[in-house]
Amino acid sequence: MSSKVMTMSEAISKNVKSGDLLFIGGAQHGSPSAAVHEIVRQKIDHLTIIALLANTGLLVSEGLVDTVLTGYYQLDEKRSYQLQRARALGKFPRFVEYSHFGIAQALQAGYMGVPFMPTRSQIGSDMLKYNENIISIDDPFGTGKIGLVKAVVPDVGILHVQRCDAEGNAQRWGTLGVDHEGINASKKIIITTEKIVDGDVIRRDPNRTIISGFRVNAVVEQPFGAYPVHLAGCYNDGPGAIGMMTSEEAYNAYMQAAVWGVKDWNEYLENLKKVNGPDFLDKIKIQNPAKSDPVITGI
Amino acid sequence: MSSKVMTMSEAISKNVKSGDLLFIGGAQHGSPSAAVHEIVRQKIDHLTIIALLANTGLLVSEGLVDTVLTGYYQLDEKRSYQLQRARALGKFPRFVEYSHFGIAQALQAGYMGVPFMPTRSQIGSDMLKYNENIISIDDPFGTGKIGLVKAVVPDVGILHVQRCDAEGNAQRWGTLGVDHEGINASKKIIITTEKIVDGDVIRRDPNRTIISGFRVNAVVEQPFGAYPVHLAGCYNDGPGAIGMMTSEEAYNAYMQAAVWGVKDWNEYLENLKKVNGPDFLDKIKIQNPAKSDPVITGI
Amino acid sequence: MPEKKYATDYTAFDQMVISAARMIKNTDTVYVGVGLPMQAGVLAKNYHASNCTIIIENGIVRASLFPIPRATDTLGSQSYAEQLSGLFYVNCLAQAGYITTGFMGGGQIDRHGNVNDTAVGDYRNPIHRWPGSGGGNDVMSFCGRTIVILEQSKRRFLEKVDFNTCPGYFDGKPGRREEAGLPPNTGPVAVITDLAIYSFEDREMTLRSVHAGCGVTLQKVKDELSWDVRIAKDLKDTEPPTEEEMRVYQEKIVAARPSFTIQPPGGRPPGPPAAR
Amino acid sequence: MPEKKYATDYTAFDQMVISAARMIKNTDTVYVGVGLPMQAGVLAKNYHASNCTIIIENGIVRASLFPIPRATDTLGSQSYAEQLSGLFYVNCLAQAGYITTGFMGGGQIDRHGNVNDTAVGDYRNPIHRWPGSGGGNDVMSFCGRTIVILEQSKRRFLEKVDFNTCPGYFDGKPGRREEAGLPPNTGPVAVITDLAIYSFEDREMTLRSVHAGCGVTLQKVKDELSWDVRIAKDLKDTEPPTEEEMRVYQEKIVAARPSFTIQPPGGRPPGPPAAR
Repeated sequence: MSSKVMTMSEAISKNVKSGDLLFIGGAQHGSPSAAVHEIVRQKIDHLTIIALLANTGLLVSEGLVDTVLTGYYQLDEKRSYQLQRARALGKFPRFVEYSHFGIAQALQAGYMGVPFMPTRSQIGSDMLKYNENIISIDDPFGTGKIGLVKAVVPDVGILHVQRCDAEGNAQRWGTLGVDHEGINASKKIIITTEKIVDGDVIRRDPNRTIISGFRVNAVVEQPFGAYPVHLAGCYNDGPGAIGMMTSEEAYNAYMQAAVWGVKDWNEYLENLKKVNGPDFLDKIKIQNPAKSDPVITGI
Repeated sequence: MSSKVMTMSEAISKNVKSGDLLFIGGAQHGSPSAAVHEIVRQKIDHLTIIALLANTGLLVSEGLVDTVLTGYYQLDEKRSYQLQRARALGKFPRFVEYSHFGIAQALQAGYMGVPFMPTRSQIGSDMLKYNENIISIDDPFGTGKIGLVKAVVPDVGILHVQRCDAEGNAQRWGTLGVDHEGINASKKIIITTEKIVDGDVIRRDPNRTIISGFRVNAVVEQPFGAYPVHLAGCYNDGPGAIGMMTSEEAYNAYMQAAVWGVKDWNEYLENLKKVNGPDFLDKIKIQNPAKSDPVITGI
Repeated sequence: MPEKKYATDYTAFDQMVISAARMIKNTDTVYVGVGLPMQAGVLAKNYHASNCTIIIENGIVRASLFPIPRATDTLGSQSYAEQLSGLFYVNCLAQAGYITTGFMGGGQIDRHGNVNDTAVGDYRNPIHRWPGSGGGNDVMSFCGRTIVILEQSKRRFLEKVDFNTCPGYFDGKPGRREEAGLPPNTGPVAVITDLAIYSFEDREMTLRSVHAGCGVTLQKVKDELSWDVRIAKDLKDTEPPTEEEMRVYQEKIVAARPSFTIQPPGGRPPGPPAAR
Repeated sequence: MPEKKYATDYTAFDQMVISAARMIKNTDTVYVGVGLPMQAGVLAKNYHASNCTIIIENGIVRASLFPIPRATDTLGSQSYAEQLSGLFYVNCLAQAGYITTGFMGGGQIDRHGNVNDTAVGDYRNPIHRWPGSGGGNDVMSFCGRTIVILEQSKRRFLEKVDFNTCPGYFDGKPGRREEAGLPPNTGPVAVITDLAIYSFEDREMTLRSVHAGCGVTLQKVKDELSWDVRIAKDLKDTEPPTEEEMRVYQEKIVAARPSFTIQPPGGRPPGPPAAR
């Protein structure tokens, strides 16, 4: 029954393959940082990634990415050590540019199982000249021009959540970015979770489930799995991310600390505490929690 | 600030007009029964209704409906006193037939602000021959045939919820039918609620909000507002609805009790208790409640 | 599972529900409509397929057991579900190909598995009207394997339905579903009646087994069909219910079967009308 | 509101933020991007428009006050919101016409209000690259009135942008937005810089007022534009900040303004780049 529960290493190696199209959740909120670092550790390459403000830059700088579908990406090479490094490796990715809503719509179409989503965004822009996944047609119902954004169906979706049961019934709250569309659009699904909870917790709040267990391939319990990104109800942003991308020296030091010099994310977290003090992670936990009133179901 | 809170009578008379296209929420669960009865009481006519298993039959039998957009409706006149009565009044409505998902998609397109939703449902059926709101086209991205369901944008949406604040921030749980799509697609919005709660209750569980206050025109506190339909966390189905539609006598008795002979829903409920015993409504309340674990937000 | 001992005291109706339940595998995700489909789903979940996931149209995804509901959406079928959402969400699961199995009833069915839930005769001037598609068209359009359960009679089993509400294989020629834009690898795979079980061979209803154990003959099956039905080379007697199946069926379905479905005025359960 | 007494000690930057905030009405629903748009939105909410609803791209709908966040999505901007959902939901609100006002920055802007957040020079071989649309295209495509806030310089204010990321009025001819399929009654209505305020007349940027109170001259404004700008007949000096505005601005924005935006590696705040 709980054969889905596994280590991060297993979850990634069993489900992510060279050449895959990846959805990585957590736009600006609760990115699956630990999972991304494990993909780097396993050097899974020729990826296409959907990068909507999630924590995916390391995949690019390590030369693992062929194509980035994005609405917003630091493309000024002078300011991006990540891009410089990808260039030096001969692995500068192709960027396919949408608006943010465009990415959300492409994933919505994937989640719905239809080939495109109609839109009024992007169709007034020059993006259409360079992105063949967005076109403008005459509305067959006669209302004039309408845009179509082609569906994206990720091979694998990775989402970090606050709670999930051993079967993969996953619950996430706070801002959802494109998490609902993206994870539901994905063929294979890896859930990383702050905590594996009893199924009864899920079943007493079923409206909060973002994806059901029958769709989920792997469940990984990983506290601070989004660090250094904030996660509602769990922790605030960590200080660790600042400045690491500005020089080769800082980059290499970070990579040694977070990937190459440790066997997994937990060892990285332990090392952070050794360096910064045992209360380092406690300090970013929620200080002024707000508790929701319970909702009632039952018969 | 709380000028949106009003009586059912005001909410309906201020927001529902003859000729309107109405979305009435609560497919099979938590229909806004009290609001529907008030529309009947005010005899607002020439309506188009989207009837997806919600409690809307009285509008038809009273001759108030010109058109029904539906996925499933008792169309055997021999078995439907409602239809017989509409026929006798010379007000037999036009029925426009979709599948259930078709209705959901039409409302989804309305909610999204696009002219249609692509679909693979209905396109294999004969429904397309008789419903011009569903067409089949060649996918411009070259994947073959794809259906398009035309958007529906209701003039007024009415939703019954478990809790809502005075500004109209409304929270609903249990099955949602087409409530999310339908209420978000609607231009004007009436929320009827079992209970008006403090805004703080809403803000400590913001992921549960189905529609925000800035979109809502009227808030009506109406306990047992969905009776005799069940509502998650509140009450089970009532026995009252059985058999009322089978004869003119039963129909007239019901209409006298629930509409013509009372000034509002609360008087109807009080009369139910007088007739059936003071614990009549208590008996359908949830007997074995399940409480959700609180979720934490905050900083 | 205990050794198979077959029951002796059962009806053709019991055989129909139990045969339908057997179509559900432990790994399936099953979209069930009201009535017989729901009974088959709940029976399977209580017997041999406890891990299957049940999808109910109004937004219910549940892996956990639940008592058979009076309608599809009740506090009982909602409560303690793994996920509650809406009709749009569960149909997107289906449209995107994540629902392996659909169970539905129907008004009429034809040789190529097309189902009519709309009108007998001309749509504009019908001899009889049913309530329409409900979720029937969605189930038949989307699910990997769709199983139709309905009581068999000559006037409901036709060479060609009067109105195609839920498309099977159209005229039976190859590729018709794909041409129409329906998802690949979908369509009806079985029809289960109170007389017999049919599969589809080359997109044509094909008699696989006759409910001989409750006295049904091949002739009776043929009498209740409007065309000269294709018969499988290895035509069999339907496997009767086992004693264990009958025990669970009696306990979980028959004893809990609603004697009368309470409905709100104007409200109706979803899905096509049960054949009656 | 207290009697108007104008401040004397303020910068052109202060004037820019405060003038932008004044564009927000108490009944508005405002889509704000990171940076100056967020500062203008939070100031308005703390001063004259306490009932306005603030929409933040990642799924935040809030009528309640909140401290100015370091980025758009923080625990502070999320917590105690009236509604949390996702990027798809808030953009549907916008696309369906329910967001009255959009606030955005930009890389370049042109005479007809088109904004470039993508590339300087040729897209395939650019002189400079910005991060791209983010939510900028969505805001400009959908919102009833869009207000662009950016610091003014000749190389950013062009006759025609190199790349049209966020469409204004295209070449300025009537009906171009509708022809392209953009929703009716949308488009840029104002550009607010550290030198001046512009509206759009006949779909062309038109100088309405100069920040004379902080020493800006009409010549300076013209020097930092690449075309011979249209000037309103009733050209005015920009209304300076009032003392009360400055007090609230100092307290709620300046004191709380993040000195350095902490970002996850690779992650970036949404919306177009702030002009700097």
